[in-house]
Amino acid sequence: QSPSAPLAVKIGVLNDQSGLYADLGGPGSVWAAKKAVSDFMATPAGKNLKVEVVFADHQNKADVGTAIARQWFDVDGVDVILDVPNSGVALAVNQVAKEKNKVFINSGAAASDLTGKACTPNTVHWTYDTWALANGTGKAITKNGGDTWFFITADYAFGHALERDTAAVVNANGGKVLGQVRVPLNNADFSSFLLQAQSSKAKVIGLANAGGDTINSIKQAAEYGIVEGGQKLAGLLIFLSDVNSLGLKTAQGLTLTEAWYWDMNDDNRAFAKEFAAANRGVHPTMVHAGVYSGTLHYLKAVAALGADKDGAAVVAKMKEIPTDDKLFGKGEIRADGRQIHPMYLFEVKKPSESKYPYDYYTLKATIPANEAFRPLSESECPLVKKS
Amino acid sequence: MTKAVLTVLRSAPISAAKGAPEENARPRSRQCNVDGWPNAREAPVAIADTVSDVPYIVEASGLTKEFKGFTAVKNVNLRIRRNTIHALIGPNGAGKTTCFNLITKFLEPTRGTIRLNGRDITRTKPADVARLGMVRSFQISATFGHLTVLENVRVALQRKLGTSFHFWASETSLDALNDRAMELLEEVGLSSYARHLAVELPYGRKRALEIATTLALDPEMLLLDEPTSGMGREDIARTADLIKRVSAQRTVLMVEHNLSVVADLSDTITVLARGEILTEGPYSEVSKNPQVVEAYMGTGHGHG
Amino acid sequence: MFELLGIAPQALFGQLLLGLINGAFYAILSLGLAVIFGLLNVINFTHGAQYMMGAFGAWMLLNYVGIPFWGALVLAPIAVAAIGMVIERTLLRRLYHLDHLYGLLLTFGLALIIEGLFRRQYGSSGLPYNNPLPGGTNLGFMFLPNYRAFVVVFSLVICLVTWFVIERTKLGSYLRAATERPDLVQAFGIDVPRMITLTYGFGVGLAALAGVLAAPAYQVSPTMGSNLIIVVFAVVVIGGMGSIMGAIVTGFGLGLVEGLTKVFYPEASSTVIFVIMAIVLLVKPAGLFGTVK
Amino acid sequence: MAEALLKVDDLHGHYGESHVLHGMSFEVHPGEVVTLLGRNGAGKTTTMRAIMGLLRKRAGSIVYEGTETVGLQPNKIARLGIALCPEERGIFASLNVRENLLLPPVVKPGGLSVDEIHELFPRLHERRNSQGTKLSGGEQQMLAIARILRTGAKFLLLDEPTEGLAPVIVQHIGEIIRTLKTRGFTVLLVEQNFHFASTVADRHYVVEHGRVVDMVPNDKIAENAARLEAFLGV
Amino acid sequence: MSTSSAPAALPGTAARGGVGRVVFALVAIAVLLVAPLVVYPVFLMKVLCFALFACAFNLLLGYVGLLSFGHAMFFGGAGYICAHAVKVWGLSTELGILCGVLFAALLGLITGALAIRRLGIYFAMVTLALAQMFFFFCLQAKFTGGEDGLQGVPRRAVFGLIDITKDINLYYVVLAIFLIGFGIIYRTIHSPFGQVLKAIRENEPRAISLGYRVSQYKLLAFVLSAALAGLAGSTKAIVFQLASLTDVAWQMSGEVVLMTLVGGMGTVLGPVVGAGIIVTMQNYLAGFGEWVLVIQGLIFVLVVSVFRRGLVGELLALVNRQKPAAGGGGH
Ligand SMILES: Nc1ncnc2c1ncn2[C@@H]1O[C@H](COP(=O)(O)OP(=O)(O)OP(=O)(O)O)[C@@H](O)[C@H]1O
Ligand SMILES: Nc1ncnc2c1ncn2[C@@H]1O[C@H](COP(=O)(O)OP(=O)(O)OP(=O)(O)O)[C@@H](O)[C@H]1O
Ligand SMILES: [Mg+2]
Ligand SMILES: [Mg+2]
Repeated sequence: QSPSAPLAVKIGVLNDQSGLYADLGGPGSVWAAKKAVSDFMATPAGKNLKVEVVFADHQNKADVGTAIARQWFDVDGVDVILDVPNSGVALAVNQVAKEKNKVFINSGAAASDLTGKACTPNTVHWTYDTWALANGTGKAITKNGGDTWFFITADYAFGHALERDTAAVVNANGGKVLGQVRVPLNNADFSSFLLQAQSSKAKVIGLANAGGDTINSIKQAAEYGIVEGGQKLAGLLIFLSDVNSLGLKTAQGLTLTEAWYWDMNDDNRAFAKEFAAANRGVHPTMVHAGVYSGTLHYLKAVAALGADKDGAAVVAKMKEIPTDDKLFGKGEIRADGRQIHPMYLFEVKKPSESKYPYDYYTLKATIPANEAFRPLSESECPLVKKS
Repeated sequence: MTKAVLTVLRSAPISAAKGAPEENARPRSRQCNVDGWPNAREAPVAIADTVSDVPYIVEASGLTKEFKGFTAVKNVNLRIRRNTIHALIGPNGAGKTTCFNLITKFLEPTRGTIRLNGRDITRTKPADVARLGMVRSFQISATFGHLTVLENVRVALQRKLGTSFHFWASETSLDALNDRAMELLEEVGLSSYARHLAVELPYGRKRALEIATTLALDPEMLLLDEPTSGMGREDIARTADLIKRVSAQRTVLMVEHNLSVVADLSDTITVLARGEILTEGPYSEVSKNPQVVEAYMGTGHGHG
Repeated sequence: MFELLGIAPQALFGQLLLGLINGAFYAILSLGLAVIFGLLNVINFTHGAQYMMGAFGAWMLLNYVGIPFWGALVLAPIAVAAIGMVIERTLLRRLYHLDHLYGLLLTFGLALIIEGLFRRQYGSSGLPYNNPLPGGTNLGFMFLPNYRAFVVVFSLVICLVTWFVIERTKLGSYLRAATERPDLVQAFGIDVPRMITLTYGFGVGLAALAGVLAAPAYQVSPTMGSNLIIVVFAVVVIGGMGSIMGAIVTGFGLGLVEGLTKVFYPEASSTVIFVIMAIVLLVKPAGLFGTVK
Repeated sequence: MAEALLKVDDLHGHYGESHVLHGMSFEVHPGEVVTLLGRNGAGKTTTMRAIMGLLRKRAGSIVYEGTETVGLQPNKIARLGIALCPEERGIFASLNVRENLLLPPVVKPGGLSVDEIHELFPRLHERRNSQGTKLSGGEQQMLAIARILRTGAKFLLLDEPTEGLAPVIVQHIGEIIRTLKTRGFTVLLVEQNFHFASTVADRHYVVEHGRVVDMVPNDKIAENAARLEAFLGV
Repeated sequence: MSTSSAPAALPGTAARGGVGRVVFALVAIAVLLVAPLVVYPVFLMKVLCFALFACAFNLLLGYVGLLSFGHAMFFGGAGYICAHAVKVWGLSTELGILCGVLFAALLGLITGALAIRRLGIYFAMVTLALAQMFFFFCLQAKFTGGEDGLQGVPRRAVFGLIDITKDINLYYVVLAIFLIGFGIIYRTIHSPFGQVLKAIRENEPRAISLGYRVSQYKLLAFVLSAALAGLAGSTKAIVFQLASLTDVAWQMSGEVVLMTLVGGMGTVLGPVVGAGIIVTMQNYLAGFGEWVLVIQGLIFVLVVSVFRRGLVGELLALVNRQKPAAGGGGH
C-alpha cells in the first residue's frame, strides 16, 4: 500500500431518522459512526484512510431503503451501510448489499434471519437479535421460578419470532406457555389483552412487541395493578429509550435483556457522556454502541486489507480478525456473520434507587458470549453448512 | 319560419352536410329516426310493434307516492295522448314534479303502474326510460357546468353514436356532431355562446341550454318542468314557440306556471291539487272551473 | 357457571366495560372531528396532531410550570384551541369555498409539521406522565382503575353537553346552514367567520381534551395521534357525517365492538371498524345517524 | 323629494376577471317599491348581491340610511336592516322547514310573527317538519320570502320572488308586498314578470349591460310602452 | 419506442394548441430517453411507477370526481401478485406484470361494484374500508411474508430478450410501460367515454336523464383506474424486487392523493409532476433527517395556500390568462 494516497472509505448510516425507531438509532447512530471514525483516525492505522460518513432516512419503507442503498452503492460510492433498524428494510438492504458486493453491518434490526436463512457473505449482524433476547430474558426468568408464561404478541413477523423463540426457551427450561394473544400493530389500548393475561394466571406476561406498543402495555399494566397482583412483566424487546419514556415509576421491576448499557464501566460512561453532550442529554442505546463498534471494526478490516471495494473480502477480513473495542470488549464474528459478545439481563430500578439521569438498570446476570446467541449448529445459514 | 322548424327536426347531420334537406316532416316512428344515423349502433330498447296503435303514449294509473307519512301524489290516473302538448298545472306543492319524477322513474311509485307505448315501465331504471325515448328536464336548472355549451349538447347527441364506452377512441370522432349541435343551439338562440362554459351563462340561458340538450336526444316524449321559469319575455316567447314547433312530431308533458304559455300551447290540461287530479280538459274549460280558479289561478290574472 | 364461547360471563362483563372506556376516547375525539367536518365541511387531518398536542400540553404544564393534571384538563385544551383558531384564521379560512380535498391537504400538511416539530424536540418514543388517580375498585369481575372510571363519566358529560348545545340551540342550525351557504347565512346578519373560528377552536379543543385524558393512560408521543386519526375518522363516517349524536353513540358502540373483537379475534381488532364501516355504508349510505342530502 | 333610503352611485362589480356591473346608479326612497327590469344577464341579480355585500369585488358607492356599505361585511349590512331573498332561494338542506324559517336572526323590531307568516303561507305550516329542500320548488320560494319577513329588516331585496309560483300565490305575494309597503317596508324587486311588477311597483329601472339605462314611473307606463318594448321586448 | 402513440392521442379540435402539444410531447419523450444518463435510473423508475399510479388515480378523481381512498389495494395488491408470480411460480416478467394487472382489474371490479353507488366522502370511505380489509388479508396471508414482504424477486429478461438486470435496460422497459399506461389514460380522457365521464362528474342526474346508465360508466372507469394502478404496482415490484405492506397501507392511498393534488388534479400532467416532486422529496430529503416531516408538511401547506390548483394547474391557469379565450365558435 502506498502511504501517499489514502484509501477513500465512505460509510452510510441508513436508519429511521424521524419515525418510530429514531430514538433508538436515528441521528444518534450517525453520531456514533462519526465518533468511531474520529477515534480510528487517531490511531496509526487511520493515516492510510480518508473516511466520510453520510446518512439517510429510510422512513421504515423497504422500497425507500433499497432505493437509497442502491443509489449509495451505484452512484455515491458508499462502501458500507450501517444500522438499518426495521427487519423488513434490513432484509431488503441485505439483498442489495450482496448483489452489489458491498458491506452491510446491521445494528438496529432484530431479525435473526439476517444470520440465518438470509445470511450473506456481505452482512454482519452486530448488536442483538430475537434469538438472543428471547434466550436472555426467557431463560433467566424461567429459571428464577417464572415458569408459566402468557404472551402479548405484536401480530407481525418479528412479534411472532420473538414469541416463538421465547416459548422455545421457556419450554426447554421446564416452563410452560399458558396462552398468547396476537395484537395488531400500533394498538393504543391494551387493557383488554392485559385482562386476558391476568385471568390466565400465568406468572409471567411476556411482551413480544416493540416501541409504542410495549410502552402502552407496560403503562396500562401498572394502571391495572398487574405487577402488584403478583404477575411479572418481561419485555422481550425494550431499549433504554423506551424505559426513559415510560418513566421509572411505571417501568420499575421490569426484566429485560440488552447487549450493552452505558453505566457498566468507565469506557461506556465516557462514551455516554460525550454522546449525551451532543444529543440533547439523551443517553446512548445498545444500537448506538453497536454502530460505533461495528464501524470501528470495519475500518480496522479495511485498513488491514488496504482495499474496500470488494465487500465480501472486507467481511471475510472482519471475520478473520477478532473484534476488540472499548464498548463491546473482545469478541468475534462468526461464519454466519453474527458478532458474538456477552448479553446482559437487567432489572429496571425503582425511582428511589435512581441517583442520576438515565440511572435505570440493575445488572441481574451476564450471559456469556458463547451462550448468548443461536449456536452455529442450529443455524440455517448456507454459509455455515458449506464450511 | 318553417324552414327553421325543419332544421330542428332533421336529426341526421349527414343529410345536412349533403345539402339535401328532406322537405317533408320526419317520419314519426323512432325506428326510422334511428335509421337517420349512420353510426347508430346502440340498439334501441325493444319497443312493442304496436307502437302507433296505442292512442296514449303514457298511461299512468293509480299512481301514488308517499314520503314518510306524507302523501305527495294520490291515486293519479294520467293519460297522455300521442303528439299532443299536455300541461300539468296546480298550486305549489301539488305534486307535479313528483309526478314527473315518477313517470321518468327518478322516484319509485309507492303504488300504481306506468305504461309507455303500452309497455310497462313501472320497474324500469331512469336511464332506460330515457333510452325508450322519454326525456325530461329539471325544475332547478341542470346543465353540465364545466363543459362548454356546445359540449353540453354534444353529450346528449353522443349516446346515439354508440361509442360512449369507447375509451380508446379519439374525441375528434365527436366533432361530427358539432354541426348538429350548433343547429340546436341556433334554435334556442345560444349559438354565440357555444364556446362558453355553461356555468357562466345567466340563468335564463341555462334553461334554454337545457331545452337544447333535451331536444338533442330527439325524444319521442318530452317532459319539461317549468321550461320558461326565470326567462325574460323574449326568451319565453322563443321557448314557447320552440315547444310548439317540436311538438309537431312529439308528445310534450309540461309543468308550467305561466298561464299564457299554458293557454297558448296546451291541448289538454290536468290540474293537480294536493296530490290529486282536480280536473282535466282544454284550457277554455279548465280555466272556467271555479275550483281551479280558487286553488290555482286566482282572480283576474292578467296573462303575464 | 355457564360459559359463552369459552369466556366466563364475568370476564365478558369486564371486556364490555373496557370497550366502553375505550369508546369514551373515540367518542370525544370523533365528536370534535364531527363538529368540524359536519359543520365546517373541513376534513381536519390535524385532529390527531391536536390530540397529541393536548397530551404534550399536559406534559409541558406539569414539567415546565408544575401545573398538575386537573389544571391541564382545562388549560391545555384552551391553549391548543387558541392555536387552532389562529390556524383557521390564517390558513383554513381561505379554503372554504374550495373542494374539501384542499382542506384535507392543508390540515395533513399541518399535521406533518406539528408532528415533525414535536419529534424533533422530544424524540419519537414518548414521555412519561403519571396517573393522577392511581388505584382502583375491584368490581368482582374485574379491577376497574379509578382513572378509567373517571374518563368514562367525564367524557359522557362532555359529549352530552356538546350535543345539547349544538342540536338543541339555535347555534346548531346556524352552523349547519353555514356549512351549506356561508355567504347567505352571513347575509342574514350572522358573523359567520367568527362563528366558524370559534367552532373550529371548539372542535380542536375537544381533540386536545381527549389528548389530556389520554396522557396518563397511553404513551405521550408525537405519533400517538397519527395512528388514531383514521380510525376516528371511520367512527365519524359510521355515525353519519355531521351527526353529533351519531359520533357519540358510534364512538361508544365501536369501542364495545372492538372490545369484543379483542377477545374473540384479537388479530382483527383494528380491522373490525373498517368492516363495520363498509357494511354500514353499503346498507345505510349516510351512516347510522346521517341524513341523505 | 325625501332623502333616499338607498343610494347607489357608479357601482362596478366583477366576477373574477369579468366585469359585470358598469356603473349602476339609482336610488330608492323610504316606503317605495322599485323594480329592476332587464334581460337575462343584464346584471340585476349581481346588483342585489352587491348591495347585500355578497359580491366581493365591488367598487363605487352604496349608501343606506347615510351609511356607506361598500367595504362592509354582509353580516354588518344585514344588521342595518337589509334582507335578501335570493334568486336560487337558498333553502338549507340540513334544516327542516321550521328551522329554515327561524334561521335568520331578528335584526330590527317590527318583523312579522311566526303566526302571521303561517297565516300568509299555510302550506309552510303544514310542511313544517320536512327537510327544507324536499319542498316543491314553489314552496321553497315561499319559504325564502317568509323567512326574511320575520327579521324586521325594513329594506327587502326580492330577486324574482314570483318565479315558479302558481298564479294564485303570485297574486298573494302582490298583496303581501302592498301590505308591507303600508307597514313602512321598502322593497327593491327584480322581476321578469312585468305584468306583476306593474301591479306593485312605484317606479321601474331598466338595466342593460350592467348599467341603468332608463327609469319609468309606474303611472307613466302607458306613455312609455314603446321604449320599454325596445328594452325588454315586452 | 412508442413515440408514435403520443401525436395520435391529440385532439383535433384545437389545432394550434395541438401543434404545441405535439412538440411538447416530443421534447418530453426525448428528455425521458436521455434522462438516465444524467439522473440515477432506479430513482427515475420509481418516479415513473408512482407517476403512472397517480395518473391512474387521477383518472378517477379528476375526471369522474370520485375520490378513492383505497387505491393502495390495487397498487400494492398487484405488486404482491406480480412478485409472487415471478418469484414463486417462476413466470416471466411480462406475464408476472400481466397477472398483477388482471388481479387489480378483478379487485377493481369487485370493490368498484360495491363502492360505485356511493358518492363523495362516502365513496372515499367505502374504498378505504375495503382497502383496510385487503390490508388485513395481506398481513395475515402467508404468501406475503408479513412486514418483511416478498423479497428478492428475480428480474427475468423481458420477452426473453431484454436483459433487465441492468438498471439502464430496465429503465427503458419501465419507460415504455409508463408511456403505454399514460397513453391509455390520455386517450381515455379525450375519448367519447371520457366526455361522458365529465358529464357525469358535472351533473349526475342530468346524465341519467339523458339515458346514460351512469354506474356502468363509473365502474368501467374504476376498473380502468384499478388496472392501471396495478400496472404501476407490478412494475414497481419488478424494479425494487420486492413487494411489501407499505404499498397496501392506507398511507400509500393518501400519498397518491397528495401527489395528484400537489401536481394538479384534473390535469393530464399534474399527477406526473406531483409524483416527481413527492418521490424526489422522499429521496432527497432523506438526508435532512429529523426535518423531513416538517419540510414535507411545509410544502403541502405552501401548495394549498399558494398553488391551489397544483403546480401544473397553476401553470395552465397562467398560460390561459396570457392568451384569453382564443377562438370563438369556429370549427
Ligand atoms: N323527497 C321528498 N320527501 C318528502 N316530501 C317531498 C319529497 N319530494 C316532494 N315532497 C313533497 O311533496 C309535495 C309535492 O311536491 P312537488 O315537488 O311534486 O310539487 P310541485 O307540484 O312540483 O310544486 P311546484 O309547483 O312548487 O314545483 C310537496 O309538498 C313536497 O314538500
Ligand atoms: N358566478 C359567476 N361567474 C361569472 N360570471 C357570472 C356569474 N354569475 C353571473 N355571471 C355573469 O354576470 C352577468 C350578470 O348576471 P346576473 O345574474 O346579474 O344577471 P340577471 O340580470 O340577474 O339575469 P337573470 O334574469 O337571468 O337572472 C351575466 O352575464 C352572467 O353571465
Ligand atoms: Mg315542481
Ligand atoms: Mg338574476
